[in-house]
Amino acid sequence: MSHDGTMSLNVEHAPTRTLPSEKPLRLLDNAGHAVTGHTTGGFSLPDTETLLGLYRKMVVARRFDVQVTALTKQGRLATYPSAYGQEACEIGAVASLDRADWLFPTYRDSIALLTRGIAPADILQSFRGDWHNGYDQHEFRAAAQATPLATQALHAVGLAHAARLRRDPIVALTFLGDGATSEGDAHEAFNFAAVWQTPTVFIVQNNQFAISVPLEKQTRAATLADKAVGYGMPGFHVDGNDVAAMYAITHAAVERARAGGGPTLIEGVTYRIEPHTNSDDPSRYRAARDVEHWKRRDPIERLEKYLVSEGALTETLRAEITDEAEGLAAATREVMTAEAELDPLELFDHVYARPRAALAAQRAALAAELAAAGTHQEDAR
Amino acid sequence: MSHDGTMSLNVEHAPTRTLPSEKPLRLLDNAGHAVTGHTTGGFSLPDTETLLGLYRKMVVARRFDVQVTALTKQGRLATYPSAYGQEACEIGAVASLDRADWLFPTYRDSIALLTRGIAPADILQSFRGDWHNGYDQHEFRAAAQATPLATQALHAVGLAHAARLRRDPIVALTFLGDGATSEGDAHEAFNFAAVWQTPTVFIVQNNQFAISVPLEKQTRAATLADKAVGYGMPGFHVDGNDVAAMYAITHAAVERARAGGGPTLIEGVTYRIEPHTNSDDPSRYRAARDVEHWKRRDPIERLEKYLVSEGALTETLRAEITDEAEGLAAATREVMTAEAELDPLELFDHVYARPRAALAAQRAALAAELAAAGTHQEDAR
Amino acid sequence: MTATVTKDARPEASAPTQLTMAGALNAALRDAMDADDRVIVYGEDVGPLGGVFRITDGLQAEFGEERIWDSPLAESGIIGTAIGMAMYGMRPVVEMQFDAFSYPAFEQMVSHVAKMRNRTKGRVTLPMVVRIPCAGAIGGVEHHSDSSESYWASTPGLTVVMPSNPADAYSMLREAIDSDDPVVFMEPKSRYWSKAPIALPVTTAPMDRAEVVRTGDDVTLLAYGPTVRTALEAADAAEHEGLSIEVVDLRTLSPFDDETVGASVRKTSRAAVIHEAAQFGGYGAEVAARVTERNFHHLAAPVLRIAGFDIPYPSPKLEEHQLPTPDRILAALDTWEWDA
Amino acid sequence: MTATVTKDARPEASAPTQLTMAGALNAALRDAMDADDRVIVYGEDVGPLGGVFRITDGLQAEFGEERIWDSPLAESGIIGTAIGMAMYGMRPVVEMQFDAFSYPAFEQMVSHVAKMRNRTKGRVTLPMVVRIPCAGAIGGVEHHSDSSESYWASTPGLTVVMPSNPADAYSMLREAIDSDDPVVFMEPKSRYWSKAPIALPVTTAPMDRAEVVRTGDDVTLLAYGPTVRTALEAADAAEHEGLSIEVVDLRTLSPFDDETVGASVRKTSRAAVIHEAAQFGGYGAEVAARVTERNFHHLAAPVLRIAGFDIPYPSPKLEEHQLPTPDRILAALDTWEWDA
Ligand SMILES: Cc1ncc(C[n+]2csc(CCOP(=O)(O)OP(=O)(O)O)c2C)c(N)n1
Ligand SMILES: Cc1ncc(C[n+]2csc(CCOP(=O)(O)OP(=O)(O)O)c2C)c(N)n1
Ligand SMILES: [Mg+2]
Ligand SMILES: [Mg+2]
Repeated sequence: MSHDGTMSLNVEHAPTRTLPSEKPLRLLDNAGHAVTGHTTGGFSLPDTETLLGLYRKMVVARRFDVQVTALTKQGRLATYPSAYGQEACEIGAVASLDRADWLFPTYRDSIALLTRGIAPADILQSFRGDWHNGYDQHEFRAAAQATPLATQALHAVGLAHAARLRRDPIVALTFLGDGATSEGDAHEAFNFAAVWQTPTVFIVQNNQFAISVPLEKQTRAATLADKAVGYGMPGFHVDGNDVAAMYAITHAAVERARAGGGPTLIEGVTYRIEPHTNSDDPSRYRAARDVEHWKRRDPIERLEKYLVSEGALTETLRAEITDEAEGLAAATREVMTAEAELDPLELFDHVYARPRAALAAQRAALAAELAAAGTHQEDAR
Repeated sequence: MSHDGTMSLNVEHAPTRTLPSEKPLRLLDNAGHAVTGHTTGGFSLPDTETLLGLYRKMVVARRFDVQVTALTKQGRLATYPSAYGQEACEIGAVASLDRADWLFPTYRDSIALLTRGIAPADILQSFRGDWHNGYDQHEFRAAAQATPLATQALHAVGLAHAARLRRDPIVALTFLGDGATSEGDAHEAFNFAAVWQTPTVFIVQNNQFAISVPLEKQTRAATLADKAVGYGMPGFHVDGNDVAAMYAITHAAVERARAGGGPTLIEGVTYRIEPHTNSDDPSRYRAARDVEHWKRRDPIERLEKYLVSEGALTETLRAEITDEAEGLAAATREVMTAEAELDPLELFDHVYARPRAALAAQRAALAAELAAAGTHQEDAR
Repeated sequence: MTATVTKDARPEASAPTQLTMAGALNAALRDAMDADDRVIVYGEDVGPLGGVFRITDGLQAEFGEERIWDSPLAESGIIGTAIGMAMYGMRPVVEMQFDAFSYPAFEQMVSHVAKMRNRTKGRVTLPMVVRIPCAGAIGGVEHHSDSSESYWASTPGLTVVMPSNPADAYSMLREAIDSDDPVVFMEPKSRYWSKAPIALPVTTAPMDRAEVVRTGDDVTLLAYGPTVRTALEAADAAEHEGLSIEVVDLRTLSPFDDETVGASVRKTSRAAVIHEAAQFGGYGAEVAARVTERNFHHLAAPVLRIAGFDIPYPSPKLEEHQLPTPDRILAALDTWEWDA
Repeated sequence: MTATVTKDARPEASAPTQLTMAGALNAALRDAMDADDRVIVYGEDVGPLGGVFRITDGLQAEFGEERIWDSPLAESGIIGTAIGMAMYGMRPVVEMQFDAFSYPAFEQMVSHVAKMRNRTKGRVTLPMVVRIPCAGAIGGVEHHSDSSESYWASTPGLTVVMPSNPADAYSMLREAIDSDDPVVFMEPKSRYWSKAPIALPVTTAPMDRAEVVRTGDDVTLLAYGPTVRTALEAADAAEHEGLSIEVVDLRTLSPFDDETVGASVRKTSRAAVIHEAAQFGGYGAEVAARVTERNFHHLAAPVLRIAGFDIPYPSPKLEEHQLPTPDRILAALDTWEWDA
């Protein structure tokens, strides 16, 4: 927004033309010490209250993720792509959004949706196999978890542009994997956002793998953030296991976007600790010691060390957070253990807004089939 | 190739991580003076003989282009996308290839095909409406002129990679328009080439327009060459009306690629003087004075001034070149005025390598129809 | 989202004037933009140029660059961003320049546009229109004359329409823009310059109805888009030979109007479907299959398909051989006793 | 281009062993790579992982990274580069991970793969194979169970095959790789783990022939890929009820084997086509249309289509309702007297 609070659609900046720092920006090092100097990129450590809030969210998210992975192994879900180890990216990014801002997540980003306030059962409806999307996108301002890679980035750009045309000061943030940056749609999204100067923030979660394919088979760029300059937008190369940096930098990008300053590309360098999904076998393509290496760079432990050293994370608080996390895990177990009631006839009800005779006939045929099999009440309609 | 002449598939360079010069590189300025200093990018002016050769090719190409535009206005062609004013890009790039190298052109690049030695009638077969592609791609190592934008760039990458796998030291060069860089396929081509380190040279002819859409609605990047760094490949921002620069820089990129050094992105800044095609109406979207401005930056005149000032372009030589150009124009008029003989039944003959009964039946049906109409000899088969 | 202006009333009807289909489409866009400020238009060259077929002529001058603008040159980008705009509450009307240039957007169309409403149990609808100047017969060079309708029509979740005349073009485009479902709006290029007298705004039959555009007793010709005129010409010619042909303009390819078509076919007991696209797997296959399923015992002969050959669309000088012509239709009708 | 090694002889036949379709495909790739060093394999996760369905298991270890490798994650890139490789003289065999993830490559498939040979009057052929693990019934979440065959089959220039059993999987993949035409090779995921005793290398009927896999007198079921087993199960069950069902495995969707199918239909005078894909505009429409065109007067009833509903593919817990089952086939046969 300009000084008088109105948003201009014709912000004319000189295009950004610098390369991101080759060393990932960070505000907390792996030992939990605040960092100074140029690796901060000029960003400053969020205040302790903010960090405590992020810590709480990360702990809760981690517990949720672990719980869902366990439920998946027990066969309660068809699949679950875990974000274990990526909590700093997920939470740091999503916590920087306002309630009215939009999130465009992928299948990997269930914990971002959790942080956004969506109920576990609704997030997991698709992975449980009940229906393709289970939450109210408009209520939570969160799009369906996208499976076709990079496609959602364009939706985020379109929505952001529509908002801008309406002088509605919201921002759309989207997650992309390192692998997804190779898709044509990622390119088109970056370009449309930059040309139209839409309020969009792209978070590339570089977790080093696209299923089995490592980063070096995906790009030859020094950093994925290097792509930004080719679109004339700012790019940041960030330590994705440092939630302080992820939050500070995303927050700055979000507010810049909100003010009419256009899109930003942020690469968070992190690691996918778990298999791609439960049906993956990482032993075929990576060494267990690489995983161990990254486990020693755990984003939650890092922040915890800092908060403990600052005296901010008391035992009481820790217990409270554990309680919250365990409560959520228990609730998740409960809802995911109960079978959802599904009505097969609903398969026909949402395909079109305008009813179709041929579809009504097919619906009736299924209803008759179900009635004959005695598995369904004959439909009243 | 490495020192002993064998090509290694695992050339390990540090990824290139510098931005191209924001000022386009040039070796000759608009007045035809040799340039010194950092705008040369360290490249040196080709020798006079080379420049004379380029001059000859440009003059001939221009004459051809003008002739074809005239024939199109007379209705001899269905359409013709002119490259008037882009001769430095077209010829500078394509002249740097060896006979065994491959060219992947677009609809805009007829004069590059001419320079490659293909007969006018064969180049123009598609624009005349006779058949979709009229030359022997393998003989001339030139792919069909691509219409679906940016798609051919991937073909160039694939072919180059295949050659590399065979230790065949050839290079594939492809042209792209400024508009085409927005397509997902451009991105995927750049990325595959960089990751696989294929011997591919991408020439982006930035002629400022995609039909009616000006560059600033296509990208917010400072230069299109800025995209290269996001793929970890070298990018060059070049004065596309300076054939000396286009030739020198493309030649260096071609030889680097041949030696196993991977792909290069070269942006030639030029201007589309003519309408997009004969059916376009540029008065709707650009001012005549912009065209005039660029006409005063004519690539042929620039080189001519230099060659005359060097005493290299004698009147005899000029006359000889004019003769050659006029001869070609006359020959082009002649072949394009004669109607080609087309056999409608050939429509069925090349769809599949393996014959299909259903298609044979359709062929027979058309043959019968033609016979009934008396327009075709009953087919003997 | 801030309030939007939606004018309820359509502009008052004018006196009939000769209007081309291109003109009717242009008027429909203008009136729709005027009536509802959520309607936005973008694509390649739709701004100052007015589109390569001039369908958006003058609209940018009238509505400004925030309502209609040139996007970067990327079709997946156009469809993908339109999805986001529709999610926000806009009613984007985007243009794909030719059938073949919609293919880069295929994933966005099939995996998102078609599926969004179902995926979200109707919580997210996508009121968007994808305009595609379609089919051939304009002497276009390679890739400019594809017929893509079967790709869209066979994708559940999409509504696919193709007007054949200026009045339908106007009315159906207005209806498509007003629809809460995403609509693939196919415009037969070769008919852009065909004229008819219309008083705007005109409202024709609803988008999901086929129409009997000529009555007859002996045969039903099922046509859509460019082949409606061809069918009518064939019917006129056949009349001289004593053959009475009924012509049905399908208008909407998905959904299919089984009722109107069935009634006609049961009356004539013979049907032929006519399209430019290649026969194999073309839209005519669905027409033939469902007409037969529903009316088998009324049919005196199999449903005939008069369609393009199973080859890539030919170059301009050869395209006449690929296109269904009145002669070809009449010849096919002549030899209808197959395989007896 | 430098000389290539093409071994003429296929490996010697082994004793029959139980082989899954996945195993047969893996063996076919191995043998093809062994026989001809122009055969190269790439795609997403085909290297060390061996593909998400393990079809390329062990091949990178055996042939090295210059023969089989993981590409960047971009399907248009995969198909587009394969075109270039085929132009050079390679025989690329590339994998699209699921039907829906081939859609980003749609333009390369339709505008280039399908058209290259025709465009160049046969001077440039594209001997490439696009493998697509296809269809549903494996409990896959959204976008993992599409049936894309009608998109490819309706595109002139493509050859589209779908084996239903391990022996055909081996033989047809070898044939597809040897073919000078580009082949879309669709692998029914739900049948990957079905077994049969085979002695490799096995050569079954050529790629363009359908096969009668069960003889019967009363009805012909036309099935392909995953529905062949379903049809056979239905036939077994029907036998108890005194209904004699003939099952034809279409094997190749484009071209269609009119001869084999016609002979069967003329014998039984009734035919039903069975597929997972939505009915409207599905491949069954072409089957029904052409079988009817060619055999109208032999048919006692319209060709029946037993197919998915016209909806996006359901979520795992509801997919059973979308799939044709033996029960649904039998029920449909029971109520065959329509519209009399
Ligand atoms: C267009 C498309 N192609 C392929 C796939 C199959 N697939 C699902 S996830 C995945 C890897 C994605 O890697 P990345 O983008 O790095 O995200 P991550 O899973 O690591 O979070 C692939 C290939 C897909 N979902 N969409
Ligand atoms: C995929 C695709 N979309 C749209 C078109 C239609 N089209 C043909 S040329 C053109 C403009 C291309 O501009 P640019 O890439 O700058 O090349 P130039 O014509 O200026 O040489 C457009 C939009 C196309 N050929 N292919
Ligand atoms: Mg990843
Ligand atoms: Mg251009």
